[in-house]
Amino acid sequence: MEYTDKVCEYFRNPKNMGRIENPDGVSTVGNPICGDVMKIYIKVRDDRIEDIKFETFGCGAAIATSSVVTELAKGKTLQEAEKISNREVVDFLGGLPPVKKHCSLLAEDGLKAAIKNYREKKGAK
Amino acid sequence: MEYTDKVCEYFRNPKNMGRIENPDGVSTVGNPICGDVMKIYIKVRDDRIEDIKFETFGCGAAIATSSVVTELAKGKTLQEAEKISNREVVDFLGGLPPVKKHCSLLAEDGLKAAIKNYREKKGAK
Amino acid sequence: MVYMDYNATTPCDKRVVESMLPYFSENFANASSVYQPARAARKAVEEAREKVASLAGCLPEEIFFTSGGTESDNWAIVGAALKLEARGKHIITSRVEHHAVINTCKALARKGYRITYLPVDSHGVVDLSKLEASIKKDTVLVSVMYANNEIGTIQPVGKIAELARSRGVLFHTDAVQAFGKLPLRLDKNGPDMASFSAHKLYGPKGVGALYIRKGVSIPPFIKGGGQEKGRRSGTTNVAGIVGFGRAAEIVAAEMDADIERVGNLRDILEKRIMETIPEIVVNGHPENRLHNTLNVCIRYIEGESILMSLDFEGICASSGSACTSGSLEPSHVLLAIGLPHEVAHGSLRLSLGRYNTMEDVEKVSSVLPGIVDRLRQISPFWNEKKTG
Amino acid sequence: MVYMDYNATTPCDKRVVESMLPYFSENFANASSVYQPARAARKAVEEAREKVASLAGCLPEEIFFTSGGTESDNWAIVGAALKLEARGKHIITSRVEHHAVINTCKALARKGYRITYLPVDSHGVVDLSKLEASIKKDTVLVSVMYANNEIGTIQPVGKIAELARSRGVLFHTDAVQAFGKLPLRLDKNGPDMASFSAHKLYGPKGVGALYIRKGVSIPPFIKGGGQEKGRRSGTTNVAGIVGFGRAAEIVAAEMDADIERVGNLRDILEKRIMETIPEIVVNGHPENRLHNTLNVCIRYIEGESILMSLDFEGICASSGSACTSGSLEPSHVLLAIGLPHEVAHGSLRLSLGRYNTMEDVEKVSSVLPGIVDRLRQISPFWNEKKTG
Ligand SMILES: Cc1ncc(COP(=O)(O)O)c(C=O)c1O
Ligand SMILES: Cc1ncc(COP(=O)(O)O)c(C=O)c1O
Ligand code: FES
Ligand code: FES
Repeated sequence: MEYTDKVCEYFRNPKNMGRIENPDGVSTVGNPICGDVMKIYIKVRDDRIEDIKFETFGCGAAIATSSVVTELAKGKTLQEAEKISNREVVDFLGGLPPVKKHCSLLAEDGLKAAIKNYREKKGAK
Repeated sequence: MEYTDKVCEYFRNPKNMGRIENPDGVSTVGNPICGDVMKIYIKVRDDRIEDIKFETFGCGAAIATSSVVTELAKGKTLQEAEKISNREVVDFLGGLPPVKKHCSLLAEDGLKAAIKNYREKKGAK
Repeated sequence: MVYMDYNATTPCDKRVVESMLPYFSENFANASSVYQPARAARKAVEEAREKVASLAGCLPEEIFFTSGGTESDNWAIVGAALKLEARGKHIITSRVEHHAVINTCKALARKGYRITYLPVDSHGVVDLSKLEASIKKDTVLVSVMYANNEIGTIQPVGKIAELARSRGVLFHTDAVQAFGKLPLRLDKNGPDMASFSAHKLYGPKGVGALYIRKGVSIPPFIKGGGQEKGRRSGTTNVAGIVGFGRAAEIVAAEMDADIERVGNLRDILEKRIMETIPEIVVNGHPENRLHNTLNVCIRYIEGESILMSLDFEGICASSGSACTSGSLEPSHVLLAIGLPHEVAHGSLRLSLGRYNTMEDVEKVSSVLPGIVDRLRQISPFWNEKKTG
Repeated sequence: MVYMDYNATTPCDKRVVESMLPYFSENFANASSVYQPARAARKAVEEAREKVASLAGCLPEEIFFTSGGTESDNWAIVGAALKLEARGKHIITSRVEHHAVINTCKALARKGYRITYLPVDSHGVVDLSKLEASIKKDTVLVSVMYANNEIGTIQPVGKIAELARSRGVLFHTDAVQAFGKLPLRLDKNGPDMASFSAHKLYGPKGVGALYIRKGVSIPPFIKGGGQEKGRRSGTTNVAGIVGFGRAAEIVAAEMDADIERVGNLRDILEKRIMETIPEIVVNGHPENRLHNTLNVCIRYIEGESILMSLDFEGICASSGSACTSGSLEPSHVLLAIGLPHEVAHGSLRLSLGRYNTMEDVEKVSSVLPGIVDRLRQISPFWNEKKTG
């Protein structure tokens, strides 16, 4: 199992970690394969992700991909952000070892679930 | 499989090898276990083994024990010589490796068969 | 670099390498050949056998060299099963065994064997009364490890041997972690078979042994030219075996001092970590535990991310066992002692050895709290807990 | 000392030992661990895999490291049998295989398998039409060696592969003697599996490999921590594997020159011996024979006594194969090529290699006639023959 330098870099210095108080959307997703967990918080303004933060209990890849997905999403419209795939995240990191491919799903799922949560909340209002 | 120094010595410098022309007794015995073959020739005078020689097709132990058995027998009376056991030959050589124990049987059998042959010839006369 | 993963493997002692060197290019003969140089190789192998036997407290003729602990485990279990096929197809093992034992049992299960995996208590000790109750008419083998590689718990091997013997069942113990760390005395009151591996005691990788008690016989596992008295074929790995012998000899001479010194370092490390890091539990038996092993669960964070962080600081440690570090499952050992999935996931094994110093202990105990802190800060569980 | 037993084993090339040294005490990490030093070990292993694959003419991912040729043979045969159990229980092999193959087949025979031992002609070549006729509905595996260790005969492996493939039967070849002595190209037209051993090509003992063609899969033989992509468990023998890789690399670079030089020495030796010793026959195929192997039967005298006599002169040679030199049976290979028992008993194998010189050839060819003479003088058969 070898991580790329990029994965190590993002693991060591992840961006956007932590919480957002009173987020517009929030999600908690668990990885069905390993049981690791990720939370995503978003702040939305004009259909655009103004701020995004994550908390992750998971392996090195989970932390790195959490960081990357939040960076990719920040500033994007919700429609654009929803299109971010785990593939894109993996490519950004220069690949993941085969046994670690599933880790990137957490990132994709977490972001999508946070957006969904935002829409539901908004719809409910 | 380790031979003692004594086995090596007797293998390198065996005594009493060769044939006796017009022997008083002669034998050819084959080892039932490995198929090796030994021939013993004896010259008898006054019921005593005056001369003895061997030819052996066989392993190092077979050659060494051939030499030893002939040396032990030489000068002995037939009754004494008949009592020489393979045990005695093995002890004389300081032992034989387990897989090589059977080789010494060739020597005992060969000597006994040669004496028997002498007795039969004499009886027939 | 600070290496604290001695249960995964150990560096070869330089004296071991020294002892092996003549057997690569000079005394290289095939030990089964008839000429003089082969006799020298044979002699070296037999001397190594004596040294290994002496450390195991058994007879040299009870030691059969293999390619490592894994092969030894496979051989003992498959061999016993084959030998006693006619008597029954039930094998008893435990829930905390090494995968070399577990996966061999699983393969037998696919061939119709019934396997009982004994539960263990929260310290990792097998339940003797469950063992006793599990032995049935068709039971042919009990295989319980001597000491656990992850948490260091030492099993009551003597009692298991007694029980197995009284019921006429063979007993194998995976002693790979015990050999070289505990004084062993394998005799007629002990197990019938025991697995060893050289690379756990400063010997080379790819060499091990199976102790088979005099009077016990199992069919060979690797078949061929009839080496090792017909019990384990394959051209004798002379250099490797010589290294194993030398390693055993050194351990025998230095074991007491090593246990004292390394045990002391481990205790200091344990104390410091427990004092500085909250929400942390030590796994394994409080007393009956390998002197060098410290296994902790650091709650709310995950193992691999701890290891990676330590690695960035030049510290080598493990989480679960080395061979499954590519795996995603939390350690089966930690689950067996009753830890919940997410706690087991945060395990860290620090296993010390011959070359560790007080400095190493200081480095690890000074670096670890910061790492834990940082990872907890991004952990949803930790943050939830803090905010209630 | 004159060493002419390279088919039994070879000395480690000094460059091989050099390459291994850093992996004992410095880069000693367990290749399955997650930290940086383990990555270095892993890289070294993967480089070795590439070198071995390159010499075998196959892909790196088709190479699985084992503890030697014997284990590889056991694995291939048991693995194929297990995998195809449901399809049938018939295995075809030959009468001239190494005991690693023969004894594995015999063990399967005790478990209900039917084994066909193909006969060979007087040169030791298997009978292809018999092979074809032997393949039945329940045949699951053909295992025929690439080159024979005793007489050097090279089998028509390409044709066997074609035949096996056309009938949907797996084909394993014991290539232990071929690997490093013949240029191999293992591809989709060749065997499905092939066994190698490092110590036959100036690498260390206790390391080998099984080539398993892409697309073919057999269950693991040694089970445990899941090393070698789950196919061969046991802590990776990093130093040994690195040595194997280096050995393969050196052979690849020097093979052509070696075949030329060593082949030439062998030819001179053969010529001299044939000229000076009467009543002697060369065994093996006149052309399709390993360039380094000379196997002769010296009539009227026995093998061990020749070896002992050579040993006293400091010459290392063998009779039959090394692993059976404690045995009393004449070589099964020589019996299979049709030699009578007492002729087979007088066999001598001189196998040459990298470090042999013209001087060695001169020494052996000058010493051997005297030895033969002396032993014949005490041979009853020789004397009978002479006197008629
Ligand atoms: C308890 C235990 N058993 C078996 C093994 C396997 O030994 P080896 O790596 O020598 O195959 C190990 C270590 O890897 C171990 O810790
Ligand atoms: C043809 C052949 N197969 C298998 C083997 C066994 O290989 P190893 O000694 O590495 O187990 C040998 C040599 O010993 C051999 O010559
Ligand atoms: S292993 Fe769980 S997310 Fe990577
Ligand atoms: S092996 Fe035949 S007599 Fe020794």
